[in-house]
Amino acid sequence: MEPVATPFFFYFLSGLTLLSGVLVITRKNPVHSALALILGLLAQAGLYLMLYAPFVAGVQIILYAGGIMVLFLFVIMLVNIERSQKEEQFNKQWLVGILSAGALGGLFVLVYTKGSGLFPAVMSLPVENNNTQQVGELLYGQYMFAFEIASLLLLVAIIGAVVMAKKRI
Amino acid sequence: MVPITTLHYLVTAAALFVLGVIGVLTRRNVVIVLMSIELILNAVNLNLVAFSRLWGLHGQVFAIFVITDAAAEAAVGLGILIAFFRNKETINVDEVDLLKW
Amino acid sequence: MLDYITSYLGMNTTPGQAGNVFWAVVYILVVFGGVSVAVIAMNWLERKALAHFQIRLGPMRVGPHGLLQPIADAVKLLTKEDIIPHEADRFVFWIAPLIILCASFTVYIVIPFGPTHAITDLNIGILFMLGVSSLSVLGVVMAGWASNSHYPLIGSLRSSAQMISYEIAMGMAVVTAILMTSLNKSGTGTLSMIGIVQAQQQQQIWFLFKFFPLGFISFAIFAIAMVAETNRAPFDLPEAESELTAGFHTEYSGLRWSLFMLGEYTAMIAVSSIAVTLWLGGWLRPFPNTLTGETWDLVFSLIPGFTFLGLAVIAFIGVKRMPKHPYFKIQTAGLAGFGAVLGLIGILLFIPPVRDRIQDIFWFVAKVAVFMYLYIWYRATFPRYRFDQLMKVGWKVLLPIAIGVLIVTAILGVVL
Amino acid sequence: MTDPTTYLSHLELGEPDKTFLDTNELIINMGPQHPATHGVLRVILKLDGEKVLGTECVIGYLHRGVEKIAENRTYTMFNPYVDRMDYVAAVSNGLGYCEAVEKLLNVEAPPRAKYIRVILTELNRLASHQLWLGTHALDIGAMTPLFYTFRDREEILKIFEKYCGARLTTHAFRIGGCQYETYEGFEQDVKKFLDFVPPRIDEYEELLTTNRIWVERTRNVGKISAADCKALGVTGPVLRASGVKWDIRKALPYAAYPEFQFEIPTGANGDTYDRYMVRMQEMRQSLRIIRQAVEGIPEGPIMAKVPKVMKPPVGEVYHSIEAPKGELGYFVVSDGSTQPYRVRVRPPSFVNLQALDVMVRGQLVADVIAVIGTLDIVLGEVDR
Repeated sequence: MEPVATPFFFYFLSGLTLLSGVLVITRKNPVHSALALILGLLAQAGLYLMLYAPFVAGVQIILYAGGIMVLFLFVIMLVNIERSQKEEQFNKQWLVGILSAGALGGLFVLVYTKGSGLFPAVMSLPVENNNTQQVGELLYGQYMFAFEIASLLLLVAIIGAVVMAKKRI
Repeated sequence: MVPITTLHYLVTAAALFVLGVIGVLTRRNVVIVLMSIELILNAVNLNLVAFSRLWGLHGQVFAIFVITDAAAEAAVGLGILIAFFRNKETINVDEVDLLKW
Repeated sequence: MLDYITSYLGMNTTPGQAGNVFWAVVYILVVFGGVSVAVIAMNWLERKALAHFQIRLGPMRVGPHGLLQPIADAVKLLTKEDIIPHEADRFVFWIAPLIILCASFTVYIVIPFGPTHAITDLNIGILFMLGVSSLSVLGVVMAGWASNSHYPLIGSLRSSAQMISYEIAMGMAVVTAILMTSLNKSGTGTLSMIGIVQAQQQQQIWFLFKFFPLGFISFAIFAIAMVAETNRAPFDLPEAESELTAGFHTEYSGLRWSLFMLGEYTAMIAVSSIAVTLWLGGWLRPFPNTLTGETWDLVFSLIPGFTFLGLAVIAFIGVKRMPKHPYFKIQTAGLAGFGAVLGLIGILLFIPPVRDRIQDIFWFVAKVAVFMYLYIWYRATFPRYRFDQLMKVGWKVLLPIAIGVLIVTAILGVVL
Repeated sequence: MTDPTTYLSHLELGEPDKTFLDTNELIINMGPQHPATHGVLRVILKLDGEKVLGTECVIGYLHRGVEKIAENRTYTMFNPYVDRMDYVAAVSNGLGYCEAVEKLLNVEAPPRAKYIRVILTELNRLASHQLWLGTHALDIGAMTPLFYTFRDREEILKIFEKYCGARLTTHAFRIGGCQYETYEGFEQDVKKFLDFVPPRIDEYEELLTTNRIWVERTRNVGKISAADCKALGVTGPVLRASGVKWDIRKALPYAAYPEFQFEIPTGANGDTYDRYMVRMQEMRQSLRIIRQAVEGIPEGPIMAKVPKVMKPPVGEVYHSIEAPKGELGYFVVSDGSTQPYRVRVRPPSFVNLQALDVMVRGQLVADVIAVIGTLDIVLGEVDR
């Protein structure tokens, strides 16, 4: 499938991603933040599709937007947000935080301007048709051990979350 | 129009990363801090997938691992948040100033 | 431009794959229009069928046999006052039904109505479907939260917990079916919706009957989970009207409420389509391997036309049985007209080129229609589960069985 | 606007059980406008998540002062009013009142009247149970039985209509007997009905009794022990489902009941399922009684000798009957004038409703609905 209007979709989706990022960190109401984050995640799934990574895009939607965000919304509903909205939204060291983040951004700019030659201008076109199969082969072949560790991590996370959230076990 | 290269994606990811860092460093609400961490992880993912266009699918595999990690992190983080809220009736990070209560 | 439009006609792929934007847009419009009509028809059918289960007549007044009732309802809902509770979060309240609607409509992008009759054929089709349909949970959660009221909040908590729990069992059942696609010579399966149906064609068996009873069990798990997923009876406790008045959409009215309903029915059709694609051979006609040959092909290709002619005959019988009273003149004429249209469609479907193109779609829709009828049947028969029982069924019954079936299928796939 | 919490002040509500994802305690108002509270009952629920910590019934939305009205009417004039209490079982109400006043007057209805009374009352019990079954099933989510029961209840109402001209608030009996002789073909109609109904009852049972979801929704839900029942004064099927064999038709026989063979169905666990089974069996027993009555109906007068102007001797009387919902008692005090000095009704629904709190504590919200349904309350009778 030949991509259609790549620049337009790229700017559209990455603009959406960044806009939602800005909204996430500026909204007072966490629910609105979460909504913005969902939008951003979906836009990012679109970017993955443009990068010929359909499987990652699918996982992004199903896990991130479908799973993790529901968890977030659940928690937001359970804790009292009425009060936290009236409070001060930013902490005392916000200036330091922004400065250091700005420094980080400066570093990025430096790296990408100096090192732009490192990245080939023309992107290779990996075959899209069996992307899932290839990812699967890598996951269950070369990265088998990491994969198993990841599943162990998830198990630990499940137990940890239950222990944390449950008062009496 | 300039053709879209890897660098474009990297710049987007970098900007997203910086946004996430700002969120983590300046917000008080734990939920939003956690969401900012998700932003950071997503920026990393975008980078990984963009690189996988150049150097094979390993980047995508790593992106999947990162997503798994994010799920685990969110679950535990939100679990801690609930335990915290139950004890302190607040969800502000700068009020988490005790190691034990 | 004209070349661009006509160039697709000779191609043997979906417009999305061919990269033909014009035809993709046409397909999108056709599919969405078709789904909307199907929702309207389903609405009417549900009332009628439910009424007949319950020894009632159902809608009879608006149009012959209440055929225009859904339209009357739509007009009523559209003209109703749009109420947003004062204490509600306006933005979230406003966007929640849209999320549900978008999520359930977006799914149709990958549903294959025929080998070429899909908007596009994504490489990750089934993953995409599951992912996008799981997004509707967000709408439910947000609707309940934004209403700022107790009943919707409980309803939405229930419903999101339910949808997430059943998604897991559902996913496991789907994985079983996907695993079955890989049992060919090359050993590679597919996630593409069209690919899944083609795999069934290749293996000469619907996955429902594959490794009997494994395919059947995974199908049954999916069939149960999909009812829970769409919040229908007997799993309709999020909107259990006798307990929580109307669950997460208690505070909604008019247009927004109708969007929820539209989303629900659309999602019902969507998940039924998944079931049909994965287990019932999608667009393939019944008995493709026993009743083979030119003659049988011809016979089966005539069925769509005969079906419509049959419907037309039923309509004309209805005309005959209409009371001969001047008051019913318009209604009788309307019913006769409806029958004539059905008959005309039936005759149209006998024309060879139309016949060949349409029969895939016909079989697909017919199979989905069976599921739609099952939904109604469940609703008429079963009481409602309680929340803890529902969770128990999801986690302690369906999920272990689904995982067991998955493992056994994997082993069988390696052994055989 | 009152704060709903004030109602709960006297309930000893323990600390919420903090288990998973600690939610705040929720106080929700169920009713008076709620589809499952069978009228205008208002239940304030204190919830911990889905678990019920306590309930408080707020009644009186349908209060019409029936007992007070009685003090300003003559004995005969008050008779139609009692039909408006339990409007689902109006005939039973009338029977109780008429018999109470007859006791006060020291007259007895003639045998034929007694038989007619039994037939109509048992038909009414059947109608009441059918209505209960339909609405109870609807509350639990099964829509279809409602329409089936209403279809069959219609046949009973047709018999009532033919007999006395009214379907719901029948005013079928008079003090001292019956006003109307049975119409032509009454017995045939009843017999036809007796043949018509048993397969229909089987049909309801087919839909529900062995339905897994139904059993799971009702087994061990709203359990109440026999001791609790007795302490709270709960009567009727609710009591019998707890294993107490108490039926006023047998214990303190009235009308023509001593002459009929029938059994008192009882349950063992006192849960919702048992109450359902008890009522289903009661329907069958009612049919048995009606069959015996209609076959053995004697000839004779239908009205005892009662004075035109009733002036019962000074005194008081308590007479109770087994209404479909439990013990329906009338306490009538006479001061020798034409109007009762005081009429006090012991409505079964009102007394049974007290058991709600005992039955639902610690259960889930969905069970509250099931329990309200299984108590078979009629708000007209609760509030009077």
